Amino acid sequence: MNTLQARVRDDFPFLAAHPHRAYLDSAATSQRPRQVIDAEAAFVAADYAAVHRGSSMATGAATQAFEDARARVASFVGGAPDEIVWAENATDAINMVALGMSDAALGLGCDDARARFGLGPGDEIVVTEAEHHANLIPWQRLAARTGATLRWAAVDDDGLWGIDDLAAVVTDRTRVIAFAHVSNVTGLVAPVADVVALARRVGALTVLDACQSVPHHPVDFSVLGVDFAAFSAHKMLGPTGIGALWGRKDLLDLLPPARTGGSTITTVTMESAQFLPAPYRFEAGTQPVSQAVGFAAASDFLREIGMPAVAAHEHEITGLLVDAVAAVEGVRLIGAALGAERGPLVSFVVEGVHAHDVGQFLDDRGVTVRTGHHCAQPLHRRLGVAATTRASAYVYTDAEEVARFAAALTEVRPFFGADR
Amino acid sequence: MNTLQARVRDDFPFLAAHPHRAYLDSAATSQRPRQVIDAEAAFVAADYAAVHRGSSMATGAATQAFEDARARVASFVGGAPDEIVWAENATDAINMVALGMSDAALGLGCDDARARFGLGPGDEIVVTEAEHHANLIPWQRLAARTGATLRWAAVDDDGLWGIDDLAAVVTDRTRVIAFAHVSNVTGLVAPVADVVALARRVGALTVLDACQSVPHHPVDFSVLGVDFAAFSAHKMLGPTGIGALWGRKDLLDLLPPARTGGSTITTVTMESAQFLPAPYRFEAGTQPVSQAVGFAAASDFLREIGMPAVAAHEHEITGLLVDAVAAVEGVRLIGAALGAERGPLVSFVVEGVHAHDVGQFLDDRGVTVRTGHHCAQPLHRRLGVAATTRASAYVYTDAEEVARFAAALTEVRPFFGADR
Amino acid sequence: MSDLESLYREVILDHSRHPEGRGDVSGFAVTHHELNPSCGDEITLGLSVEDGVVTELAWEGQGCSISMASASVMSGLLKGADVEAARALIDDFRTMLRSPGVEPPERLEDAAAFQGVARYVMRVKCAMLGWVAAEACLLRAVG
Amino acid sequence: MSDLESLYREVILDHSRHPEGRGDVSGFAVTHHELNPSCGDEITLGLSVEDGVVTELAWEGQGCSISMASASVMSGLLKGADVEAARALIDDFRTMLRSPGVEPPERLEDAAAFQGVARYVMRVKCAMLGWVAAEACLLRAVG
Ligand SMILES: Cc1ncc(COP(=O)(O)O)c(C=O)c1O
Ligand SMILES: Cc1ncc(COP(=O)(O)O)c(C=O)c1O
Repeated sequence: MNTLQARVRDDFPFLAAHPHRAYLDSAATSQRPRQVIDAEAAFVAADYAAVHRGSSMATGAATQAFEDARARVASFVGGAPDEIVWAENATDAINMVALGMSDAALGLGCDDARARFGLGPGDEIVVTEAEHHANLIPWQRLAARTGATLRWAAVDDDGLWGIDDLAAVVTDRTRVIAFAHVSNVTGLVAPVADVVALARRVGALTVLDACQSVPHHPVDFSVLGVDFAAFSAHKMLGPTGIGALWGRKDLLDLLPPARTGGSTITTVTMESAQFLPAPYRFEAGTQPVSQAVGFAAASDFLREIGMPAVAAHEHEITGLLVDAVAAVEGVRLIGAALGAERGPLVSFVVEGVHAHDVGQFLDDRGVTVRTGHHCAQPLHRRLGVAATTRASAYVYTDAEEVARFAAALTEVRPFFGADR
Repeated sequence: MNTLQARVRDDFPFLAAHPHRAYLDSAATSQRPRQVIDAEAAFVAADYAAVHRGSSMATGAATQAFEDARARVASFVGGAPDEIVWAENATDAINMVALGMSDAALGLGCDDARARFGLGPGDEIVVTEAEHHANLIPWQRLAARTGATLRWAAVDDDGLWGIDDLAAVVTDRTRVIAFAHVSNVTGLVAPVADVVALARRVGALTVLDACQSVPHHPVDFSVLGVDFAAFSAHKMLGPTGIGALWGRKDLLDLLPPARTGGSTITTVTMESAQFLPAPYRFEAGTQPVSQAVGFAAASDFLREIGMPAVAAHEHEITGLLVDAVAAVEGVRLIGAALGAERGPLVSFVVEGVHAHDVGQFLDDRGVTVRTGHHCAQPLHRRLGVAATTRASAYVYTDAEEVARFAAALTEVRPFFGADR
Repeated sequence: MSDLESLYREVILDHSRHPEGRGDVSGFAVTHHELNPSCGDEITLGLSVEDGVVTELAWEGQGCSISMASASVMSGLLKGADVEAARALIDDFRTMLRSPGVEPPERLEDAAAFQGVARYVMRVKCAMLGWVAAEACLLRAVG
Repeated sequence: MSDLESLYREVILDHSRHPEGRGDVSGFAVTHHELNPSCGDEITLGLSVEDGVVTELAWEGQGCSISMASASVMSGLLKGADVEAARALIDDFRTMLRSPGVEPPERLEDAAAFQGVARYVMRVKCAMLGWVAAEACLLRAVG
């Protein structure tokens, strides 16, 4: 464990540049190892050219690197290369599905697309009250565009939900169920198999927000049985500017592309355009080519460590984080019932001290955490707080960093006089 | 001139890695100087963190770098920082406008948005027959979603159009005129001032595809008077994975965001979301943060050379390119009437030899060009060819490279026996 | 004084614990709601202007100690000030937050304690929250 | 032999200039249209199968010398072949294009001239265009 993490830490220039800082904000975004930075830089310096356009050798080499990157990222999540669509980020990937469904409803795809994806009044979209805005607002907008109704599984006082809460709102009119694999606030791991079974029973599509799962433990979408899934490179040691939509090939081929442009088409006249099969129908314009190379390097980096080893390390760190928060009087751990069986993060409320002040204090003590609503306002409203503080770990996080966090946390209430 | 370009060439690792190759495909995508690669790498190694989220010092530094990048790119095109929206690429930027207008028509924005942007049956969208698919298909889709009609200015036998061709299809029902500043096939420079005057007369919005102009000569959108404009970093020495939409602030604030998610909002309930003013309303999810830093470095690099100097250098090279093509018997230069008064590119047809074979031959001679329809199928159909070959230049292109191209071009028809 | 102590001066912590001016705003002719979307801090401020003087002022809200203390300190400063002076104080305060290391003018009194915020870009908005609301109210009240 | 000459063997250039099998496809029971969207090359191929033998074959299309010559060479090879043999040839051809440097089987005859294409990934699709169309037709004709 410690050998893993000691070996790993050396690979991160950011960690070396900030030796006295504990970076506990990987759930927001992760740092990039030199292998990722170097892979992208080497590609740019020697092999960069237009991709999938023209016939030159330069284009051939760049195209091969680009498609090879797709294959490596695909296999990292148990997918085939043509099941991976590049996106700007995970948010973009979820929007591709929601916006594509909007267009299907408007008849911009084929008849089959309308039948499969076209919602209308009376149809229902189901999410949970714990969703990140990225997996909530696109569905609100889809409902607004089509006249469908948005429903949601309620969470309990601690922000948690179970399959029964979801089953309570799923009906025969449910056409889509969109939910996070792992919550970025509570760390709750969703009962994916149960949700998929429920969805299949009513003929609903499943869309998995896999932002907080793919980086942290082995994930195979084809085994999970969901229909679509979204994740981001920057949360798994890769570059910003790229994410991915995974989808079942038959569904991807049917979904109309909302964003259109060059490289997505077969035949274009002034009147209309015919689109390529997936993934190309969705990849309009020049793609994040060097970022794809970096994304693949990040997945290779994780694969080399081994995702079971990553998960095991993080499980140990998560236990330390949970203990650190539980140890301080007047600090409320969100989703306490989960114990350490959660994504590698703890969100908490310090009684009498606003989250911003908590974050500022910890920052001054050399501990980077995240404060705010973490893009989950409805969940925070339900928890009765405007903001929480979150500490999150990754493969490079070590016990010493958690100890620094734990020590600093004990000082917060005294500093602000909240213990008096 | 030569001193400019000799000094500049040294900064490009790709050129150094391929000393015997003439890279004449910059209209598709440009190479990145080490200043851009290094700026991004330095940011990633030392300052990377979540942006606009939380309150830590790390976040503060990253946010400042990110917003500073926006300000530099904005000033490069005569805009204010809050008039620049980051996009995945220029295609994405154009889609933001077209998809936002679709949502406005459906009533997903406020009433003012519907009045300003909401098209319906009887309304007209005008483009030209020479558009890149990125500036055509999104408008076809907008028309399909709203019942509006797409009309277009016809080009002549050589692919060129003038203000009269546009005026012939603009009516009182015209709501949008979308056109390329510089054509990526013919190199035609659009009469922007005339188009803007025409649009204002009928109350239409103007959307400028500035992909091939911003990289090559001084451009100030506020002076041009258009309403929206799109451009990509990767065509102006910057990274892939980022482009920008410039827009008039009052219009951007009114346009509904089609892609939704975290960081775009003020208040979110389970039922609905309120959006921030521009640019943030459009920047859903984690942005291409390090790419923004690279984009700004690219604009600094060009600014330091000076865009008038860039344009002057390219004008000279363009003259050489035009001469090279005109000198070979049996080679048809597209848009010949423009002479050297064009974007720095030449597209041409070699009689009796398919463009792919031309490209392959030149590639073998160490000259990288682009072959195909260049994402402009309707224009090629109008020209009566399936594909053309295009050679394009940039600030690093030198006369020696053009000479190599010229020499190789004379050999094409003999090699394929097309001169017999 | 550590950075943290210069940010959280004792006077700030005091004001955040015992805020001045906090109260019902429903009776005011002019109110303004200001939200910091990145953190959810919000304030609703109401004020009355009579004969060019800010005669009454109250605010409701929730947020971090910086935003609450800042609204509190501001309440004391603006109440009773004439409109011109109030506007000048708001300008001074904003300038101070944008000028790390520059000594603020004396008339800012207790508000000078927020000087340390200038070094924390992400907190400047917190400190400005109430002041921006006051600025908006003044604009509404007197144009 | 330079790379370019190994790509554009004389036999390929000959076939592209004087293509075999080019002709009207409107009379065929089974036709297939194949497009290479990245370059616009396209071919429409028609063929007839009687008693397990490809009795007739013709194609229309436009494209680069590689795609046209390849369709031409293929026409000569497949016409008169039984369906099994035709399929085996298509497989052989595809395998050759995916295996740079590997000697192709003799039965590919003139089609072996396309060996050099394997080193040009962006041209493999060109060379395959007609063969993919033939494969689709065979599937339609005999299942
Ligand atoms: C005129 C024109 N418009 C739009 C585009 C699309 O740009 P991007 O691929 O960066 O989105 C291009 C480049 O391919 C172009 O040349
Ligand atoms: C659960 C969850 N969903 C979606 C997102 C959005 O990811 P991105 O910002 O990369 O689009 C995040 C991260 O912010 C997340 O944690």
